[in-house]
Amino acid sequence: MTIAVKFFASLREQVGKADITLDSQTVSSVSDVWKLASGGQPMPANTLMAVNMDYVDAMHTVTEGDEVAFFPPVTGG
Amino acid sequence: MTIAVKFFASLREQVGKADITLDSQTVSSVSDVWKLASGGQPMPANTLMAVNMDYVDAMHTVTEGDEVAFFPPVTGG
Amino acid sequence: MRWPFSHRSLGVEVSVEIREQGFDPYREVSDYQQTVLDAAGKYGATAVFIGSMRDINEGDAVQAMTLEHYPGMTERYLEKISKEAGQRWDIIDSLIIHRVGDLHPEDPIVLVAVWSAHRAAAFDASRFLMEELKSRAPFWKKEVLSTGSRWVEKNT
Amino acid sequence: MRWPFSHRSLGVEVSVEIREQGFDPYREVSDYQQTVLDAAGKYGATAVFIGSMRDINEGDAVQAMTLEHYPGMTERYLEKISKEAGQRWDIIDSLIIHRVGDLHPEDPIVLVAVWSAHRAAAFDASRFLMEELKSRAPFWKKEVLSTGSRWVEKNT
Repeated sequence: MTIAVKFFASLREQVGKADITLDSQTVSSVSDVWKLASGGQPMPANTLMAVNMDYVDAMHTVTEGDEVAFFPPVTGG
Repeated sequence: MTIAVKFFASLREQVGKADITLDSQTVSSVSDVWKLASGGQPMPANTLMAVNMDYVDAMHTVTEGDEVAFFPPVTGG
Repeated sequence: MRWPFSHRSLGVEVSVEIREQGFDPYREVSDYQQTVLDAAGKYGATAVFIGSMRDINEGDAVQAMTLEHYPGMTERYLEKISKEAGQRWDIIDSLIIHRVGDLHPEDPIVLVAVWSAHRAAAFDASRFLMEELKSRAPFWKKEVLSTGSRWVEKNT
Repeated sequence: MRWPFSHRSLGVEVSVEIREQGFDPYREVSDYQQTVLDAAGKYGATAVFIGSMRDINEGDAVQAMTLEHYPGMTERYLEKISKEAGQRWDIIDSLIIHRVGDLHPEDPIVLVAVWSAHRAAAFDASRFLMEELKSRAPFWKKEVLSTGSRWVEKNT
Protein backbone atom coordinates (compact mmCIF):
# COMPACT_ATOMS: atom_id res chain seq x y z
CA MET A 1 0.00 0.00 0.00
CA THR A 2 1.40 3.36 -1.04
CA ILE A 3 0.82 6.28 1.30
CA ALA A 4 2.07 9.87 0.74
CA VAL A 5 3.05 11.48 4.03
CA LYS A 6 3.59 15.18 4.72
CA PHE A 7 4.91 17.00 7.76
CA PHE A 8 4.44 20.73 8.26
CA ALA A 9 5.95 23.59 10.28
CA SER A 10 7.62 22.70 13.59
CA LEU A 11 6.75 19.04 13.11
CA ARG A 12 8.54 19.04 9.75
CA GLU A 13 11.65 20.45 11.43
CA GLN A 14 11.37 18.05 14.37
CA VAL A 15 10.92 14.92 12.26
CA GLY A 16 13.41 16.22 9.70
CA LYS A 17 11.19 15.32 6.76
CA ALA A 18 8.79 17.29 4.61
CA ASP A 19 7.45 14.55 2.33
CA ILE A 20 7.89 10.81 2.36
CA THR A 21 6.18 8.06 0.39
CA LEU A 22 5.55 4.84 2.29
CA ASP A 23 5.10 1.50 0.59
CA SER A 24 4.05 -0.89 3.32
CA GLN A 25 1.61 -3.74 3.86
CA THR A 26 1.63 -3.32 7.64
CA VAL A 27 0.18 0.15 8.17
CA SER A 28 -3.54 0.36 8.78
CA SER A 29 -4.14 3.49 10.86
CA VAL A 30 -2.87 7.06 10.80
CA SER A 31 -1.05 6.19 14.00
CA ASP A 32 0.81 3.41 12.18
CA VAL A 33 1.71 5.85 9.42
CA TRP A 34 3.22 8.24 11.98
CA LYS A 35 5.35 5.46 13.53
CA LEU A 36 6.76 4.32 10.25
CA ALA A 37 7.21 7.76 8.67
CA SER A 38 8.71 9.43 11.74
CA GLY A 39 11.09 6.57 12.42
CA GLY A 40 9.44 5.71 15.72
CA GLN A 41 9.50 9.15 17.33
CA PRO A 42 6.81 9.84 19.93
CA MET A 43 3.95 11.92 18.50
CA PRO A 44 3.58 15.28 20.26
CA ALA A 45 0.29 15.42 22.16
CA ASN A 46 -1.14 18.35 20.21
CA THR A 47 -0.38 16.94 16.74
CA LEU A 48 -3.12 17.43 14.17
CA MET A 49 -3.72 14.84 11.43
CA ALA A 50 -5.40 14.98 8.06
CA VAL A 51 -6.13 12.31 5.46
CA ASN A 52 -6.71 13.59 1.95
CA MET A 53 -6.93 17.10 3.44
CA ASP A 54 -9.69 16.33 5.92
CA TYR A 55 -9.06 16.31 9.66
CA VAL A 56 -9.05 12.82 11.20
CA ASP A 57 -7.92 11.21 14.45
CA ALA A 58 -5.04 8.79 14.94
CA MET A 59 -7.31 5.73 14.73
CA HIS A 60 -8.52 6.62 11.23
CA THR A 61 -7.91 3.78 8.74
CA VAL A 62 -5.74 4.59 5.74
CA THR A 63 -6.17 3.11 2.30
CA GLU A 64 -4.09 2.82 -0.85
CA GLY A 65 -3.10 6.18 -2.30
CA ASP A 66 -4.06 8.25 0.75
CA GLU A 67 -2.23 11.48 1.52
CA VAL A 68 -1.60 11.66 5.27
CA ALA A 69 -0.43 14.91 6.88
CA PHE A 70 0.86 15.71 10.37
CA PHE A 71 1.14 19.22 11.72
CA PRO A 72 1.13 21.30 14.91
CA PRO A 73 -1.76 23.52 16.04
CA VAL A 74 -2.49 26.10 13.36
CA THR A 75 -1.57 29.76 13.77
CA GLY A 76 -2.91 31.57 10.73
CA GLY A 77 -5.10 34.66 10.42
CA MET B 1 -37.43 82.88 28.95
CA THR B 2 -36.17 82.33 25.43
CA ILE B 3 -36.18 78.75 24.09
CA ALA B 4 -35.08 77.68 20.59
CA VAL B 5 -37.22 74.83 19.30
CA LYS B 6 -36.47 72.50 16.39
CA PHE B 7 -38.58 69.87 14.69
CA PHE B 8 -37.08 67.22 12.41
CA ALA B 9 -38.16 64.82 9.68
CA SER B 10 -41.80 63.63 9.71
CA LEU B 11 -42.47 65.68 12.86
CA ARG B 12 -41.27 68.83 11.09
CA GLU B 13 -43.69 68.15 8.26
CA GLN B 14 -46.52 67.25 10.64
CA VAL B 15 -46.13 70.34 12.83
CA GLY B 16 -45.36 72.48 9.80
CA LYS B 17 -42.39 74.16 11.45
CA ALA B 18 -38.66 73.58 11.33
CA ASP B 19 -37.44 76.17 13.85
CA ILE B 20 -39.28 78.44 16.22
CA THR B 21 -38.07 80.66 19.03
CA LEU B 22 -40.31 80.84 22.08
CA ASP B 23 -40.28 83.74 24.52
CA SER B 24 -42.52 82.68 27.38
CA GLN B 25 -42.58 82.82 31.17
CA THR B 26 -45.00 79.90 31.46
CA VAL B 27 -43.05 76.98 30.04
CA SER B 28 -41.13 74.89 32.54
CA SER B 29 -40.87 71.40 31.00
CA VAL B 30 -40.11 69.99 27.58
CA SER B 31 -43.74 68.93 27.49
CA ASP B 32 -44.79 72.60 27.91
CA VAL B 33 -42.42 73.56 25.11
CA TRP B 34 -44.09 71.05 22.80
CA LYS B 35 -47.57 72.37 23.57
CA LEU B 36 -46.67 75.97 22.89
CA ALA B 37 -44.43 75.34 19.89
CA SER B 38 -46.74 72.86 18.17
CA GLY B 39 -49.83 74.98 18.73
CA GLY B 40 -51.42 72.39 20.99
CA GLN B 41 -51.13 69.35 18.74
CA PRO B 42 -50.98 65.98 20.51
CA MET B 43 -47.43 64.65 20.73
CA PRO B 44 -46.99 61.34 18.85
CA ALA B 45 -46.24 58.53 21.30
CA ASN B 46 -42.84 57.69 19.87
CA THR B 47 -41.52 61.28 19.79
CA LEU B 48 -37.90 61.69 20.88
CA MET B 49 -36.78 64.83 22.68
CA ALA B 50 -33.41 66.47 23.19
CA VAL B 51 -32.33 69.51 25.18
CA ASN B 52 -29.07 71.06 24.09
CA MET B 53 -28.48 67.97 21.98
CA ASP B 54 -28.82 65.45 24.82
CA TYR B 55 -31.75 63.06 25.00
CA VAL B 56 -34.27 63.91 27.74
CA ASP B 57 -37.82 62.94 28.63
CA ALA B 58 -40.90 65.14 28.48
CA MET B 59 -40.67 66.05 32.18
CA HIS B 60 -37.19 67.55 31.81
CA THR B 61 -37.05 71.17 33.02
CA VAL B 62 -35.97 73.78 30.48
CA THR B 63 -34.00 76.89 31.27
CA GLU B 64 -33.25 80.19 29.54
CA GLY B 65 -31.45 79.76 26.25
CA ASP B 66 -32.06 76.01 25.90
CA GLU B 67 -32.34 74.41 22.48
CA VAL B 68 -35.17 71.89 22.52
CA ALA B 69 -35.62 69.43 19.66
CA PHE B 70 -38.44 67.03 18.79
CA PHE B 71 -38.08 64.22 16.30
CA PRO B 72 -39.38 60.78 15.34
CA PRO B 73 -37.48 57.51 15.92
CA VAL B 74 -34.13 57.68 14.14
CA THR B 75 -33.44 55.71 10.97
CA GLY B 76 -29.79 56.28 10.10
CA GLY B 77 -27.01 53.86 9.35
CA MET C 1 -10.20 70.43 8.10
CA ARG C 2 -10.46 66.91 6.78
CA TRP C 3 -11.63 65.35 10.04
CA PRO C 4 -13.53 68.17 11.67
CA PHE C 5 -14.68 66.24 14.68
CA SER C 6 -11.50 64.34 15.31
CA HIS C 7 -10.26 64.26 18.88
CA ARG C 8 -6.80 62.87 18.60
CA SER C 9 -5.43 63.90 21.97
CA LEU C 10 -7.79 62.27 24.46
CA GLY C 11 -6.27 58.83 24.90
CA VAL C 12 -8.36 56.71 22.60
CA GLU C 13 -8.54 58.34 19.20
CA VAL C 14 -11.90 58.83 17.59
CA SER C 15 -12.91 60.58 14.40
CA VAL C 16 -16.43 61.24 13.22
CA GLU C 17 -17.57 63.06 10.15
CA ILE C 18 -20.87 63.94 8.46
CA ARG C 19 -20.43 63.97 4.70
CA GLU C 20 -22.70 65.83 2.30
CA GLN C 21 -21.16 64.28 -0.79
CA GLY C 22 -20.69 60.67 -1.86
CA PHE C 23 -17.59 58.88 -0.61
CA ASP C 24 -15.61 55.74 -1.34
CA PRO C 25 -15.45 53.91 1.98
CA TYR C 26 -12.42 51.79 1.07
CA ARG C 27 -10.44 54.82 -0.02
CA GLU C 28 -11.46 56.61 3.17
CA VAL C 29 -10.29 53.80 5.44
CA SER C 30 -7.09 53.39 3.48
CA ASP C 31 -6.33 57.13 3.50
CA TYR C 32 -7.15 57.41 7.18
CA GLN C 33 -4.87 54.53 7.99
CA GLN C 34 -2.01 56.04 6.03
CA THR C 35 -2.36 59.71 6.88
CA VAL C 36 -4.11 60.05 10.24
CA LEU C 37 -3.67 56.83 12.17
CA ASP C 38 -0.25 56.84 13.78
CA ALA C 39 -0.08 53.20 14.78
CA ALA C 40 1.47 51.20 11.96
CA GLY C 41 2.61 47.84 13.32
CA LYS C 42 0.56 48.33 16.51
CA TYR C 43 -2.79 47.11 15.28
CA GLY C 44 -3.30 43.50 14.27
CA ALA C 45 -7.02 43.87 13.66
CA THR C 46 -9.17 46.23 11.64
CA ALA C 47 -12.93 45.73 11.54
CA VAL C 48 -14.81 47.75 8.96
CA PHE C 49 -18.54 47.95 8.41
CA ILE C 50 -20.18 49.67 5.46
CA GLY C 51 -23.88 50.29 5.20
CA SER C 52 -25.03 51.04 1.68
CA MET C 53 -28.33 51.91 0.07
CA ARG C 54 -30.42 49.02 -1.23
CA ASP C 55 -32.73 49.35 -4.21
CA ILE C 56 -35.60 47.76 -2.31
CA ASN C 57 -37.12 48.31 1.13
CA GLU C 58 -40.13 46.60 2.66
CA GLY C 59 -40.92 45.08 -0.71
CA ASP C 60 -40.92 48.33 -2.67
CA ALA C 61 -38.41 49.50 -5.28
CA VAL C 62 -36.61 52.58 -3.98
CA GLN C 63 -35.38 55.14 -6.51
CA ALA C 64 -33.66 57.62 -4.22
CA MET C 65 -33.38 58.67 -0.62
CA THR C 66 -32.84 61.85 1.35
CA LEU C 67 -30.98 61.58 4.63
CA GLU C 68 -31.81 64.34 7.09
CA HIS C 69 -29.91 64.86 10.34
CA TYR C 70 -29.70 67.14 13.34
CA PRO C 71 -26.46 69.06 12.71
CA GLY C 72 -24.40 69.27 15.87
CA MET C 73 -26.26 66.54 17.74
CA THR C 74 -25.26 63.86 15.25
CA GLU C 75 -21.57 64.65 15.61
CA ARG C 76 -21.93 64.93 19.35
CA TYR C 77 -23.67 61.58 19.57
CA LEU C 78 -21.24 59.79 17.28
CA GLU C 79 -18.33 61.14 19.32
CA LYS C 80 -20.05 60.02 22.50
CA ILE C 81 -20.48 56.43 21.35
CA SER C 82 -16.97 56.37 19.90
CA LYS C 83 -15.52 57.39 23.25
CA GLU C 84 -17.73 54.89 25.02
CA ALA C 85 -16.41 52.14 22.73
CA GLY C 86 -12.89 53.27 23.63
CA GLN C 87 -13.68 52.87 27.30
CA ARG C 88 -15.31 49.48 26.93
CA TRP C 89 -12.78 47.85 24.61
CA ASP C 90 -9.03 48.04 24.16
CA ILE C 91 -9.04 49.80 20.81
CA ILE C 92 -6.47 52.06 19.17
CA ASP C 93 -8.63 54.26 16.97
CA SER C 94 -12.05 54.47 15.37
CA LEU C 95 -13.54 56.28 12.42
CA ILE C 96 -17.18 56.94 11.57
CA ILE C 97 -18.33 58.66 8.38
CA HIS C 98 -22.05 59.12 7.72
CA ARG C 99 -23.70 60.52 4.61
CA VAL C 100 -26.51 63.05 4.61
CA GLY C 101 -28.38 64.58 1.66
CA ASP C 102 -29.57 62.90 -1.51
CA LEU C 103 -28.55 59.29 -2.12
CA HIS C 104 -29.20 56.65 -4.74
CA PRO C 105 -29.12 52.86 -4.59
CA GLU C 106 -25.59 51.46 -4.10
CA ASP C 107 -24.38 54.68 -2.43
CA PRO C 108 -22.49 54.17 0.83
CA ILE C 109 -24.45 55.51 3.80
CA VAL C 110 -22.18 54.79 6.73
CA LEU C 111 -18.64 53.64 7.37
CA VAL C 112 -17.44 52.40 10.75
CA ALA C 113 -13.83 51.29 11.20
CA VAL C 114 -12.08 50.17 14.38
CA TRP C 115 -8.39 49.39 14.85
CA SER C 116 -7.12 47.28 17.75
CA ALA C 117 -4.24 45.00 18.68
CA HIS C 118 -6.42 41.87 18.72
CA ARG C 119 -9.54 40.96 16.83
CA ALA C 120 -12.15 40.57 19.58
CA ALA C 121 -12.05 44.27 20.50
CA ALA C 122 -12.32 45.39 16.86
CA PHE C 123 -15.26 43.05 16.17
CA ASP C 124 -17.08 43.97 19.37
CA ALA C 125 -16.52 47.71 19.13
CA SER C 126 -17.48 48.02 15.46
CA ARG C 127 -20.73 46.20 16.04
CA PHE C 128 -21.44 48.24 19.17
CA LEU C 129 -20.90 51.45 17.20
CA MET C 130 -23.29 50.38 14.46
CA GLU C 131 -25.99 49.28 16.90
CA GLU C 132 -25.73 52.48 18.91
CA LEU C 133 -25.65 54.62 15.78
CA LYS C 134 -28.75 52.94 14.36
CA SER C 135 -30.73 53.12 17.57
CA ARG C 136 -29.90 56.64 18.74
CA ALA C 137 -28.02 58.88 16.29
CA PRO C 138 -30.41 61.55 14.92
CA PHE C 139 -30.63 60.67 11.23
CA TRP C 140 -33.82 60.15 9.25
CA LYS C 141 -34.37 58.56 5.87
CA LYS C 142 -37.02 59.60 3.39
CA GLU C 143 -37.41 57.26 0.44
CA VAL C 144 -38.56 58.10 -3.07
CA LEU C 145 -40.71 55.37 -4.61
CA SER C 146 -42.44 55.39 -7.99
CA THR C 147 -45.64 56.23 -6.11
CA GLY C 148 -44.23 59.12 -4.08
CA SER C 149 -42.04 59.55 -1.04
CA ARG C 150 -42.25 58.19 2.49
CA TRP C 151 -40.35 58.47 5.74
CA VAL C 152 -38.68 55.25 6.78
CA GLU C 153 -40.21 54.26 10.10
CA LYS C 154 -38.50 51.01 10.95
CA ASN C 155 -34.78 50.79 11.45
CA THR C 156 -34.11 47.08 11.66
CA MET D 1 -7.63 33.19 -13.08
CA ARG D 2 -7.95 35.99 -10.61
CA TRP D 3 -10.04 34.06 -8.10
CA PRO D 4 -8.81 30.54 -8.58
CA PHE D 5 -10.96 28.98 -5.90
CA SER D 6 -14.12 30.92 -6.60
CA HIS D 7 -17.33 28.93 -6.78
CA ARG D 8 -19.81 31.35 -8.18
CA SER D 9 -22.48 28.92 -9.28
CA LEU D 10 -23.45 27.13 -6.08
CA GLY D 11 -26.10 29.42 -4.64
CA VAL D 12 -24.16 31.39 -2.10
CA GLU D 13 -21.06 32.81 -3.70
CA VAL D 14 -17.73 32.30 -2.03
CA SER D 15 -14.21 33.16 -3.12
CA VAL D 16 -11.01 32.16 -1.39
CA GLU D 17 -7.48 32.86 -2.42
CA ILE D 18 -4.00 32.19 -1.09
CA ARG D 19 -1.68 35.04 -2.00
CA GLU D 20 2.10 34.76 -2.18
CA GLN D 21 2.63 38.48 -2.64
CA GLY D 22 1.57 41.47 -0.57
CA PHE D 23 -1.88 42.88 -1.21
CA ASP D 24 -3.88 46.00 -0.44
CA PRO D 25 -7.01 44.73 1.32
CA TYR D 26 -9.09 47.83 0.62
CA ARG D 27 -8.28 47.74 -3.07
CA GLU D 28 -9.11 44.02 -3.14
CA VAL D 29 -12.52 44.47 -1.56
CA SER D 30 -13.28 47.44 -3.76
CA ASP D 31 -12.19 45.62 -6.93
CA TYR D 32 -14.09 42.50 -5.97
CA GLN D 33 -17.22 44.50 -5.35
CA GLN D 34 -16.97 46.24 -8.69
CA THR D 35 -15.80 43.41 -10.92
CA VAL D 36 -16.89 40.09 -9.41
CA LEU D 37 -19.83 40.72 -7.11
CA ASP D 38 -22.95 41.00 -9.19
CA ALA D 39 -25.26 42.40 -6.56
CA ALA D 40 -25.12 46.19 -6.65
CA GLY D 41 -28.12 47.60 -4.81
CA LYS D 42 -28.86 44.20 -3.24
CA TYR D 43 -26.51 44.37 -0.27
CA GLY D 44 -27.03 46.90 2.48
CA ALA D 45 -24.22 45.57 4.65
CA THR D 46 -20.57 44.79 4.09
CA ALA D 47 -18.44 43.57 7.00
CA VAL D 48 -14.71 43.48 6.41
CA PHE D 49 -12.01 42.19 8.72
CA ILE D 50 -8.31 42.65 8.12
CA GLY D 51 -5.64 40.93 10.16
CA SER D 52 -2.24 42.55 9.84
CA MET D 53 1.20 41.84 11.22
CA ARG D 54 2.12 43.52 14.49
CA ASP D 55 5.69 44.49 15.32
CA ILE D 56 5.45 42.84 18.72
CA ASN D 57 4.25 39.43 19.92
CA GLU D 58 4.30 38.04 23.45
CA GLY D 59 6.43 40.98 24.50
CA ASP D 60 9.13 40.53 21.87
CA ALA D 61 9.88 42.78 18.91
CA VAL D 62 9.21 40.87 15.71
CA GLN D 63 11.26 41.74 12.63
CA ALA D 64 9.70 39.44 10.07
CA MET D 65 7.52 36.39 9.71
CA THR D 66 7.18 33.42 7.41
CA LEU D 67 3.72 32.01 6.87
CA GLU D 68 3.69 28.36 5.86
CA HIS D 69 0.56 26.55 4.74
CA TYR D 70 -0.65 23.20 3.46
CA PRO D 71 -1.38 23.93 -0.21
CA GLY D 72 -4.68 22.44 -1.24
CA MET D 73 -5.96 21.84 2.26
CA THR D 74 -6.00 25.54 3.12
CA GLU D 75 -8.13 26.41 0.09
CA ARG D 76 -10.35 23.41 0.75
CA TYR D 77 -10.84 24.40 4.35
CA LEU D 78 -11.50 28.07 3.59
CA GLU D 79 -14.06 27.07 0.99
CA LYS D 80 -15.65 24.70 3.48
CA ILE D 81 -16.12 27.37 6.15
CA SER D 82 -17.27 29.91 3.55
CA LYS D 83 -20.00 27.56 2.39
CA GLU D 84 -20.92 26.78 5.98
CA ALA D 85 -21.31 30.52 6.66
CA GLY D 86 -23.56 30.72 3.59
CA GLN D 87 -25.74 27.98 5.02
CA ARG D 88 -25.94 29.48 8.49
CA TRP D 89 -26.55 33.10 7.53
CA ASP D 90 -28.42 34.89 4.78
CA ILE D 91 -25.40 36.28 2.96
CA ILE D 92 -24.89 37.25 -0.67
CA ASP D 93 -21.17 36.66 -1.12
CA SER D 94 -17.93 36.27 0.81
CA LEU D 95 -14.28 36.74 0.04
CA ILE D 96 -11.23 35.44 1.90
CA ILE D 97 -7.65 36.27 0.94
CA HIS D 98 -4.77 34.93 3.04
CA ARG D 99 -1.09 35.68 2.67
CA VAL D 100 1.67 33.07 2.77
CA GLY D 101 5.44 33.53 2.47
CA ASP D 102 7.60 36.26 3.97
CA LEU D 103 5.90 39.14 5.73
CA HIS D 104 6.99 42.22 7.63
CA PRO D 105 5.24 44.29 10.29
CA GLU D 106 2.21 46.20 8.97
CA ASP D 107 1.69 43.70 6.13
CA PRO D 108 -1.89 42.47 5.74
CA ILE D 109 -2.18 38.76 6.62
CA VAL D 110 -5.82 38.02 6.05
CA LEU D 111 -8.87 39.69 4.57
CA VAL D 112 -12.41 38.47 5.19
CA ALA D 113 -15.35 40.29 3.59
CA VAL D 114 -19.03 39.39 3.72
CA TRP D 115 -21.90 41.03 1.85
CA SER D 116 -25.52 40.69 2.95
CA ALA D 117 -28.84 42.51 2.77
CA HIS D 118 -28.85 43.33 6.48
CA ARG D 119 -26.07 43.90 8.96
CA ALA D 120 -26.54 41.06 11.45
CA ALA D 121 -25.67 38.37 8.91
CA ALA D 122 -22.57 40.22 7.71
CA PHE D 123 -21.30 40.80 11.25
CA ASP D 124 -22.01 37.24 12.36
CA ALA D 125 -20.62 35.53 9.28
CA SER D 126 -17.41 37.58 9.11
CA ARG D 127 -16.63 36.83 12.72
CA PHE D 128 -17.47 33.16 12.28
CA LEU D 129 -15.12 32.96 9.28
CA MET D 130 -12.25 34.53 11.23
CA GLU D 131 -12.76 32.29 14.26
CA GLU D 132 -12.95 29.14 12.12
CA LEU D 133 -9.98 30.21 10.03
CA LYS D 134 -7.85 30.87 13.10
CA SER D 135 -8.78 27.65 14.84
CA ARG D 136 -8.58 25.16 11.97
CA ALA D 137 -7.12 26.45 8.68
CA PRO D 138 -3.65 24.93 8.18
CA PHE D 139 -1.37 27.97 8.35
CA TRP D 140 1.68 28.34 10.59
CA LYS D 141 3.65 31.42 11.54
CA LYS D 142 7.36 31.50 12.20
CA GLU D 143 8.63 34.76 13.65
CA VAL D 144 12.06 36.31 13.24
CA LEU D 145 13.25 38.04 16.41
CA SER D 146 16.61 39.72 17.02
CA THR D 147 17.62 36.56 18.89
CA GLY D 148 16.59 34.08 16.21
CA SER D 149 13.38 32.58 14.93
CA ARG D 150 10.52 30.74 16.61
CA TRP D 151 7.29 29.07 15.65
CA VAL D 152 4.24 30.82 16.99
CA GLU D 153 2.47 28.37 19.28
CA LYS D 154 -0.50 30.31 20.56
CA ASN D 155 -3.16 31.66 18.27
CA THR D 156 -5.24 33.90 20.49
